[in-house]
Parts: sequence; C-alpha cells; structure tokens
Amino acid sequence: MEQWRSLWQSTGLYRLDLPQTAMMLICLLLLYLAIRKKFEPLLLLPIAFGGLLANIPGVEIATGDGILRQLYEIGLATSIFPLLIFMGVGALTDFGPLLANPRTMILGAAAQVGIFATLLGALLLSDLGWFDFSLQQAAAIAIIGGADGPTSLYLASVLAPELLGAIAVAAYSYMALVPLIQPPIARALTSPRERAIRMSEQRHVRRIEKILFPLLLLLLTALLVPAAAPLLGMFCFGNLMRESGVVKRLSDTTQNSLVNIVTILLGLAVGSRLAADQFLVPSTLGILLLGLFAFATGTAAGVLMGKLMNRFSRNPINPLIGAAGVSAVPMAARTAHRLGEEADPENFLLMHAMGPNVAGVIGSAVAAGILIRLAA
Amino acid sequence: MEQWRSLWQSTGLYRLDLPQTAMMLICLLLLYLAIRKKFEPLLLLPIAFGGLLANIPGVEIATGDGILRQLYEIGLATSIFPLLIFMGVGALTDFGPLLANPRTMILGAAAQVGIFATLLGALLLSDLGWFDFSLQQAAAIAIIGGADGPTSLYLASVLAPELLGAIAVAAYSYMALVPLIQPPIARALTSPRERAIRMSEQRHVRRIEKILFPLLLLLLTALLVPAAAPLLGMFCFGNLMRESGVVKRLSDTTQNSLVNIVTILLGLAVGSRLAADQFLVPSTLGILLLGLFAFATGTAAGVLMGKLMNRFSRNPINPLIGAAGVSAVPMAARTAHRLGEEADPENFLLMHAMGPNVAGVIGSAVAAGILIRLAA
Amino acid sequence: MEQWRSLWQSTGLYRLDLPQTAMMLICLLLLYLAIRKKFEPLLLLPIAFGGLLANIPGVEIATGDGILRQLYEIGLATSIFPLLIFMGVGALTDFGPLLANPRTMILGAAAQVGIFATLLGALLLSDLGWFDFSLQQAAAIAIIGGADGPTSLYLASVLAPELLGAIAVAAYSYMALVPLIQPPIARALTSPRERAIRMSEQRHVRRIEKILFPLLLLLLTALLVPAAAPLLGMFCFGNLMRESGVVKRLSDTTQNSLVNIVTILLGLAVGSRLAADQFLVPSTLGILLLGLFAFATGTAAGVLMGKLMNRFSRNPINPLIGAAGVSAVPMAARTAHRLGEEADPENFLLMHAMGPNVAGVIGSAVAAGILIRLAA
Amino acid sequence: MENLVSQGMPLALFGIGIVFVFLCLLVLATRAMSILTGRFGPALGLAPENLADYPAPPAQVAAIIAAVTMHRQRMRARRATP
Amino acid sequence: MENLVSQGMPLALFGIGIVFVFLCLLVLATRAMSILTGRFGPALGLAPENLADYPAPPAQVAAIIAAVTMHRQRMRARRATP
Amino acid sequence: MENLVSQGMPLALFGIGIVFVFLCLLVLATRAMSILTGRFGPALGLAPENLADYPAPPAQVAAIIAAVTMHRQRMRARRATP
Ligand code: NA
Ligand code: NA
Ligand code: NA
Repeated sequence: MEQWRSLWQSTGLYRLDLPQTAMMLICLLLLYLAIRKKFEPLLLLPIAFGGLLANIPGVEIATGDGILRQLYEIGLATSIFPLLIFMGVGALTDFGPLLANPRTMILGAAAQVGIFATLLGALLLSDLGWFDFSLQQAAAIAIIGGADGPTSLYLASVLAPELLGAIAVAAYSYMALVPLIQPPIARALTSPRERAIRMSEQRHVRRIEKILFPLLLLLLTALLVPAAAPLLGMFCFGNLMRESGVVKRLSDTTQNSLVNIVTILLGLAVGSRLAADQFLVPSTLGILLLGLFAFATGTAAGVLMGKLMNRFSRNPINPLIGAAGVSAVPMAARTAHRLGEEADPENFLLMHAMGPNVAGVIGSAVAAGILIRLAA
Repeated sequence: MEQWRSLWQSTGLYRLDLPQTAMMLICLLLLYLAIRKKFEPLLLLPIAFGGLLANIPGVEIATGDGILRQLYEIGLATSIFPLLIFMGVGALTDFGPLLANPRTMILGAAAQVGIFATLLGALLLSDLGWFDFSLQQAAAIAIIGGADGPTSLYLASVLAPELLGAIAVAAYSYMALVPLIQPPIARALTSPRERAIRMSEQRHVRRIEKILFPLLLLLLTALLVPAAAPLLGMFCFGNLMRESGVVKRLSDTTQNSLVNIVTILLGLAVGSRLAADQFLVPSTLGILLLGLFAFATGTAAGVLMGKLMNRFSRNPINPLIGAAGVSAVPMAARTAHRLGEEADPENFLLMHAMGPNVAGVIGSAVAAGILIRLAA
Repeated sequence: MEQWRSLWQSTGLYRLDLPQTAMMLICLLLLYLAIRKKFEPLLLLPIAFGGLLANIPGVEIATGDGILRQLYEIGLATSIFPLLIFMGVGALTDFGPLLANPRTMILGAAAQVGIFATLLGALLLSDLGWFDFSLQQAAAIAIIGGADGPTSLYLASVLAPELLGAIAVAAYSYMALVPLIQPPIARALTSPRERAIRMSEQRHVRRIEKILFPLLLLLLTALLVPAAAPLLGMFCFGNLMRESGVVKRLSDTTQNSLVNIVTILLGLAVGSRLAADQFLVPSTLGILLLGLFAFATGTAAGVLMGKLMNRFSRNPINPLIGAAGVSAVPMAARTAHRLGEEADPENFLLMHAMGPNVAGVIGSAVAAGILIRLAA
Repeated sequence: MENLVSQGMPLALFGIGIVFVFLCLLVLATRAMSILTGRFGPALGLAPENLADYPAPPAQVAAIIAAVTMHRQRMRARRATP
Repeated sequence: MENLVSQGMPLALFGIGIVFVFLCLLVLATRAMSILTGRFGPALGLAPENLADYPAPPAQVAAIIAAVTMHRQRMRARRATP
Repeated sequence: MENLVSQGMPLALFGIGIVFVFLCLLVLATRAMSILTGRFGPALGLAPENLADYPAPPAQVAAIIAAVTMHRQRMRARRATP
C-alpha cells in the first residue's frame, strides 16, 4: 500500500506542475518550428529536446548528476563548446567575397550598432524598474543583436550564465526569423530604385590572400582587442586550416564530425537551461523584446550605412547588402538578395551580401570582446 | 647488481600471478570469439582488449592515473558513454515495423518477464547463501535479461559498478549467443504448425507518424516512469534527429563517428573492470548463470505471450516473433525469422519480428527505470 | 579619461613585450614552414597557431581558464591525447613488410642508440654546467631521437611537462627535416655500391599473421617492459581493430574522425606550451641541439647496423634501410628509398624500408617505457 | 531464509506490471496518433508525403557555393549575349 | 533614474567606436596585404596559382599501401612471365 | 664533474640492451608464429585465405595509386629514353 503510494508519487503525472507543463509546450512549439518551419533546426532541435528533458519532474537530468547538467558543466560553463563551434564556423567560412571588396566590411561594423543600442535599451528598462538587469546581463542580452549563435552563447556563458537559456532561444529564433524581420525595415528605409542598384562584378581572389587574411585578423585582434582573441582566434584557426590546403584531413573533420558532435552536445547543454524555474521568469520576456529590438536596429543601421556609402562611393553599392551586416549567416545575405531580386529580377546581390555578412561575424566577435572587457 | 634485480622485479614475468594469467587467457578467448566467431565484435573486441591491458602487472593502466581508469571515470562512472550510445541506437532504429503493427509491443513487454524472474532468482541465490547479492546488485544482474548492452551498462554503472565487468561480459556474450540459446526454447514451446504461421503484410507508415512516435514515447515516459527518462530520452532524441529529416548532418554523425568513437572508449572503459581481482570472484559465476537464465525465461515468456495473442487475435500472429521481444537487436529478430523459414521456407517473419524486437528495447529501458527507482 | 587610459592599457599594443613578439614571429615561421614547406603540417600547424594564441597578452587563453589551458589539462597532463593518437597510428600501420622480413626489426632496435646517446649527451651538458637538465628532463629530451611524435609527447607529459613545448617543436621539426638530415650521414657511411644493393622480393603475409602480431607484441611488452604497455597497448589495440576485419566501422573512425579530432585538440594543447616565458629559456636551445644530435646518431647507428647485418646475412641487405629505423614514418622510409634510387634508378627499397621504419616505432616505445621506469 | 525473495516478490510483480501497463498505453497512444494524423494530418498540411519534404543536405556553405556558381554562369551568359 | 543608462552611454559609444576602428583598420590592412602579395608575391614564389600547390591527401599509410599495390603487381607480372 | 654522466651510463647501456633483447625476442616470436600458423593454421580453419575475408580497402587509396602510377611512368620514361 505504502509502496503503491510512493510509486504513484514518483510518477511524472503526480509531480508535474504548471510551469513545467508550460515549458514542455514551449519546447514542443520550438520543435515544431525547427522541424516544420526549418527554424535553425541544427541547434533549435537539440536545444528544444534538451528543454523537454530538463522539465521532466522527479529525475535528475538537467540537475545533480544528470547527463545534461554534466554536459553543461563540461562544455558550456567552460566555454569550450561555443569556441569549438566557432572554430568550425571558421572552417566553413569563405572570406573570398569579403577580400574581393574589403570596404563592405564597414557595413558589418555598422550593423553592430544594434548591439550597443540594445545595451542601452536593457539598461533603460532597468532604470525604469521594469526589469532588473545588471550591466553584465545587459551586455549578454545585447549581443543577441550580433546575430551569431556561438558568440551569443560564449558571452552569456562568461557574463550571465543564468540567462543562457533565454538568450539562446532568442538568438536562434530571431536568426531564423530574419526573412520576416528584415524586409519591412529594409523596404521602409530604401526606395525601389536603391534596391534595384546593381553592383559590379567581384574580382578574383588569390589563394595567398585567403591564407594571410585569418593571420591578419588574428594579429589585429591581438593588438587591439585581446579580449576577443579566444573567439576570433579559434575562428581564424578554423579558417586557416581550411585555406592552408595542407591539412585537408583536419579541415574536413572540423567541418563535419567535429562541428556536428559539438553541436549535438552543445544543444543538449543549452537545453538544460530551459528548466521552468530558470526560463519562466520575467527577464525572459525582456530578453525576447530586447532581442527583437537588437535585430531591428542592427538591420536599420546596416541599411543606412549602405545608403551613406553608396552616396560617397565611386562604384555603386546597393544599401540592401548593409542589412546582411548583422551576420545571421547565410540567412541575412539571402534575404538581401531576395529583396534585390524583387526590385529587379536580374539583380544578383548574394555574393556582394556575403562580404558584410561574414564581416558581421567579425564585428560581433569584436563587440563581444569589448563587452567582456568593459562589463566583466 | 641491485639495479638488475630491481629491473627483473619490474618485469611482467616476475610479477605476473595466476589470476592475472587466467584473466589474460579469458580475454584472449573473448578476442577469439569476437574475431573468429563474430560475437558482437564491436563491443567485445574493445572490452576484451581493455581486459588484457587491465591485467598487465606493474603498470597503471586500469588503476591510478592509467588511461583506462580515466576513461572509466570520465564516461562510465558518470553514465555519459552508455547514454550517448543509446542516443546512437535511437538514431539507428527504424520504428516503422512497430508503428505498422503496434500491438506487437505487448510481446516486447512479455519478454521482460525474464528480467524480473532473474531478479527473484538472484535474491533466491542470496537467500540460499550461495551468493551474497544485495538488492541493487540483483537488479543490475537481472537487467542482463533486457538483452540490451547500453541499458545493462547504464544500470550497472548506477546500481552496482563493482559488477560492471561481469555484467558487460555476460550481456554481450549472451546477446551473441542468441542464435544458440533461443531456438531450442522456441521449438519446445511451439508446434511446427504454429511456427509456420504466416503474417499479413505490413501497412505503409507515414513520415509524420515516425516523427511523432519518439515524442509520444518520451511523454509517456515522463508521465509514468521518469526514472527511465535519461535512457529513453536520449534514445528518443537520437530517433527524432533521424526521422525529423531537418538535421541530416547531425543524424549521420550520430550514427557513425559519434557512436563509433564512444563505442571504442566505452569498450576500453568496460575492459578496465576485467582486472583479475574484480572479475575472478564467485559472484561472476553467479552472474553468468543468472544471465543465461534471464535470456531463457525472457525468450519463453515472449513465445508464450505470442501463443496467447495468436489465440485472441483476428490477424494471425506467429508466436516465434515473441522471442524477438527480448531485444538483442537485430540478432533475435533474425533468429525468429530463421526458425519460421525452417518450418515454411516461404515464411518471411523478419519485418514482423522487428516490431517486438525494438519494443523490447523500450521495455527493458522502462524496466531499468523501475529498478533504479525501487532498488536505489 | 580614466576609461580611455584603462582601455589603451588593455590593448595588446600596450602590453606586448619583446619575448612575446619574438615568439609570435617564431610561430609565424613555423606556420610558414608547415604551409609552404609542408613540414609535418598536421601537427605543426595547430601547434604553431596555438603558440600564436598563447602569446597574446592581456587575455587568458593558455593560462587560467583559457581554452588552450583547459585542453592541456584535459588531454596532455593526463596523457590521454598522445595515447589516443598512438591508437590511431596503430590503426594506420600495416605490419606486412615487417612480418615478411622480421629480422629487419633489428635495424629498428639499432636506430634507438640515438636515444640513449642523447641521454648521455644531455647529462654531459649538465655536468659541464652549460645546462641544468635533471635525469627526468634528459630522458624526455633523449626520446626526441625516437622520431615519433606521440611517444615524445607522452614521455614529456610524464617526465618533464615543463619542457613539452620545446620537445614537441624539436621532434616534429626534425621529423620534417629527415630528408635533409639523413642523406649526408647515410652517404658518408656507405659506398655507392652498398647503396645500390637490391633486396629480394618480400613474401606474401597471411591475414592470420597480421592479426596475431599485435597480440604477440602486447604479450611481450607485458612480460618484459610493462612500463611501455600504455603506449604499445593502445598501438596494438588500434592495429588489431584494423587487421581483425570485424570492426571496420571502428577502424575507419579511428583512422579518420577520431585521430583528426584528437590531432587538432592535441596540437592546440601543445601550442599552449609555446608561451614566451616557458619557451624562450636557455634549455630550449639545448633541446634543439640535442634533438639534432639524436636524429644524427640514430641514423648513423641504423646504417652501421645495416652494414653489419649485410655482412652476415645470406640475403643481401641494403644498409640504407637501417636509416629508416629511426621511425619518422613514412618520411625516413621514403628518404632511404630515394637514396637507393639515386644509386640505382631501378632499386625499389620503399617496402623493405617500411619494416625497420615501423619497428622503429616499437623500439622507441620500448625505450620510452624503460626511461619511465628508470628515470621516474 | 526467504527474506530477500519475499522482499523482492512485490517489487518484481510490480515491475513487470508497470512494463505491461506502459507498453499497453503506448499501443493505445500510438494507435490514436496514427488515426488522428491520418484524419487531421492532411488538413494541417502534414500529409503530402513526398520526398520533397526532406530538405537537401543543409551544409551552411552549400547555398553560397551554389549561388557563386549560378552567379558566374549568369555573368558569363550576360557577357556572351551582348 | 537614468543611473544605469548614463553609466552605459560612454561604454556603448566607446564600444561601437572600437568596432568601427577595428574594421576600418582591417579594411586598410587587407587592402595593403592584397596589393603587397600581388606585387611581391610572384617574386616570393607565392603567385603561381595552380592546383598543384595543394598537396595530395597526406595520409600516413599512403606510401605503404601504394608500395604494397606495386609490389603485388610486380609479383603478378613476374609470375606471368615465366 | 662527471656525476650525472656516470650515473646515466649504466642506465643507457641497460636501456639499449633491453631494446635489443626485446626486438630480438620479437623477431624470434614472430618467426615462430609465422611458422606455426603456416603449419597448423589450415587445420584450425584459419588458412582459407580468400579476399572476402578482408574488409573493403580504405577509401584513401586513390591518391596513392596515382603516386604509384606516376612512379611507374617515370621509370618507364627513364627506360624509354636511353
Ligand atoms: Na554580427
Ligand atoms: Na529488452
Ligand atoms: Na623510433
């Protein structure tokens, strides 16, 4: 009799509370978006499934000695997983378009305005008393505007691990929503004629340039923003493996097995932060709002800088490619391309948008370094 | 002179004792079975080689700071390796046959009778004073009847790490011996006419069913047996990656690199528990006997349930597929198929046997959860 | 104002000191050699890049909680990475040529003279007061003469972790320089007629021989030099996976994903030991000198033993293949082959040189075991 | 003598009971799911079961490289047709 | 009330400033690199951009397996020519 | 002065000695193994050496075969141009 009662009390049915049920529904929604709507499935699927597991009552999965907790301690609390993913992103990145037209990097800088505007926004919300974000937390939230998954996870793991779950969900969701968020903003800020601007063909980039670029980038980082060196260092290492041509074995494994294995483990570890008691707090709402604001201001800043550069440049620049400066590789570049095609069906912006797009990755990693230095 | 003596005393020749020699011979036998007889070579080869290493005297390999000991602490003491393997098994499992004919799941439940009969058997041996198994140990031994490697290793790592070596050897050996153990039992309990029963063709299973099934299974686990959620959660995660179709990269890596790497490390870690002082103890004999008993009773229970279901079912059910309910994927399903073919050369049972076969995996994971809850 | 100053002081420009600048230049030189001259790029590229990162001032990368430091603690301080690499080397090694002509193993023994001569050399330099190497340090330096990367890293991690960076750089650089170091020595010690000696064709080796050889090697290690068992055990395990033919999945993954992933992480971890304060010390100079001496004496001893064996052998032996006994697989074997071709364009020594070449791997692992036993 | 066995008996009965209950419920839930998806799936846009549902291998660069190729071919075509 | 914002304002300006400075310097450095490698690259032997620059897959086994293959073919040839 | 060297000398002699002993024993053991498996292997069912026993060759071989071919072509070219 006693045993029956104890068993009944051990079931999930008995223990499940409302917040956990709500979180499970949220995770199922995220799974739906990942599978059916293909919202950044590579990370949202593991994150959402991890979130499901983290909200099962009566068993240690995301707590104590549970596997998700262990994965969190091994890979996220140490920042190892995001840095290895960033190495993989480096190995998957082709800097060709950027090297063909380096000045488009400025667009990748402009779009980071979103990060710092959001920093102020988060602090304002605290000043207004609506939320209670510390400077560190505000910085970790602001980086969502960097539109770069591993950078956001890295900064959150360093500055505000308690917000990691919400920041990850916001970052990856808005990255997936780029094709919905950016077009109205880009259209509002540009005339059809500007969107129809064709850009001149890109020059051929030599192999030696591609080999030297990651070294140059690392050197500049080391000299100016050492705090960004862990992120950009791993990124440049991945890219040098790719471009050097002498370690094809390592480059292939980095782009495939290694990055895939770490993605799975990272996703589950992030999912462990979707436990109801951590995620269903007011600050999550603030993070979701601020994340949207960050993407919007970043997009706007990129487009406006595009207009400015077009005015002062000899070769025409289509301001749409400024929107790609937020990163969200390659979604934002594709979105810019589609908007250009809409205005002129023969306009082919994709390659031109890839330059600011990857510059945006660099820009937000630099911003992350600055925020660590100033807020930590 | 002194140095010569100290050197001579450092050799294995000087230090090797009888138990270690015996263990080395046992490991060589296991290697022979793995290589020549193809006894579950993917795990028995690393386990047996690890066992060889663990019995080399005069050097820390499975002890102290030795690599096998470290692998054990990293992956087995934490349960991480078995759970990752189970994720891989999920990614390798096709639930199609089960979904086409869900009622065959009942056969996967029946075959778990072997587990609980063995639990009582182990306790009886203790009561008789022949062995001295605690309740936890009896539970860890009983799960051998689940005929599922990672589940056995997981439960042993949680409930009785001191028996892990013997349980692993018993589990994998008997799984390899399924084609020898099951036929006489299945033949004794069925008539040739029953074995010749043909089953109707399976219906087509839609993709959406395959996607929803792992979520359904996880939900039921969360509600009823949360203690099984680490195991079944990782299993369902692997299966969802496979069936969702949106993370092919991750699914492929899980099915290949990831599961292979973890298998190697897991095998070596298990091998570290084959050191003579841990393995050559009376309880090992008891474990081997009880393991055989577990497989036999599970097989019998599955077949008898098959006969029962056949009597009350509109569509004929061949009782042989009940034997596949023990799991031992895919060996037991193949064995059932071969017995059916023996009775009627045109009888094709393989697909029908795969249903109970994978249901047996679920059944023994549920049983493991219950045993953890009740025995821990 | 204050903030600006603090920021300026946080830049690398402000903090960079001369030793770090020098180390960065050295690392860039190593990268140049790896990429342009293809000096063992698989390890030198990650090591050199890790060295760059380790010398960035004002940020924790190779220190504190930095990622390179963590990789070092996880994989090098524990010896796990070198041992896993050695398992991979085992899986990549074909013992066929050795089994076809076992007596060429003697050449692999002779070339290890370089190790022990260097041990004495290092002790002599200490006695002379030029350097201050302890017995452990001398042993770790001497093993550079083994011309085998993972063995050197393993021994250094066990006996002299403080010298690991310099030993790694010396070992891999000289291995890459084998085509420059060996020819003058080999030519000086042989006549053109000796170099033109053709060797009789190798017999066919049966599969069973290839399967039994790693077991035989492990057994002998266990009986005679247990201290070498961690190294040779992992090596034999990799080789048995390869030759057994029953675990193709595991063997393929070991030869590719696994060894590549570990190579990347190992390289970065080794790079963390290239921080200026550890690398720019007098002992590094001593290590570089002694390393060269080790390669030279090993080569000479191998060639001389080749001459000796040729004198007393029924079948002719080309003394050049003795030079391959240092290991440096497969560079040294190719160098021997090229020297033979130089003397007689139709002389095909490659296969004959592979025997001593892989025997050299065994020989230096045995030597490492002895050094651990005697010096630890 | 039968101390442990009598302790274990309810545990065993209970355990096998739960296993049966669990799998029986799973049978029912699976059936319900199959029926519901079969009936409402098409309305929810889940039914059209064509292989196109499965996405092409989603390597991040894939699209980019494809685009480069396309871009170059277009440019070449443009130049070729003055 | 505006305590945090006023604290954050210089930080934000400063941050976006550094991002711009960094990327502008990177533009300049990249341009310089491209020009210098274009001018001096050929002299340094860096220019001849042919695929041969990329090495064949450097797997350690390469030489061994190759040699085995060759060896077997020789043996066969020898047997074939009595 | 020669403190460390005189300490290390026996160690070095001893070390190289063991390396030789080890590899000499390995030569003998290997020979014995080859002879025994050749004589008793067939009786133990170990001999039937068909290629099916061997796993498929590793995928990496392509480049190597290229190298062998190249080598052979060189040789042939050399022979062809006397
Ligand atoms: Na960005
Ligand atoms: Na089972
Ligand atoms: Na060697």
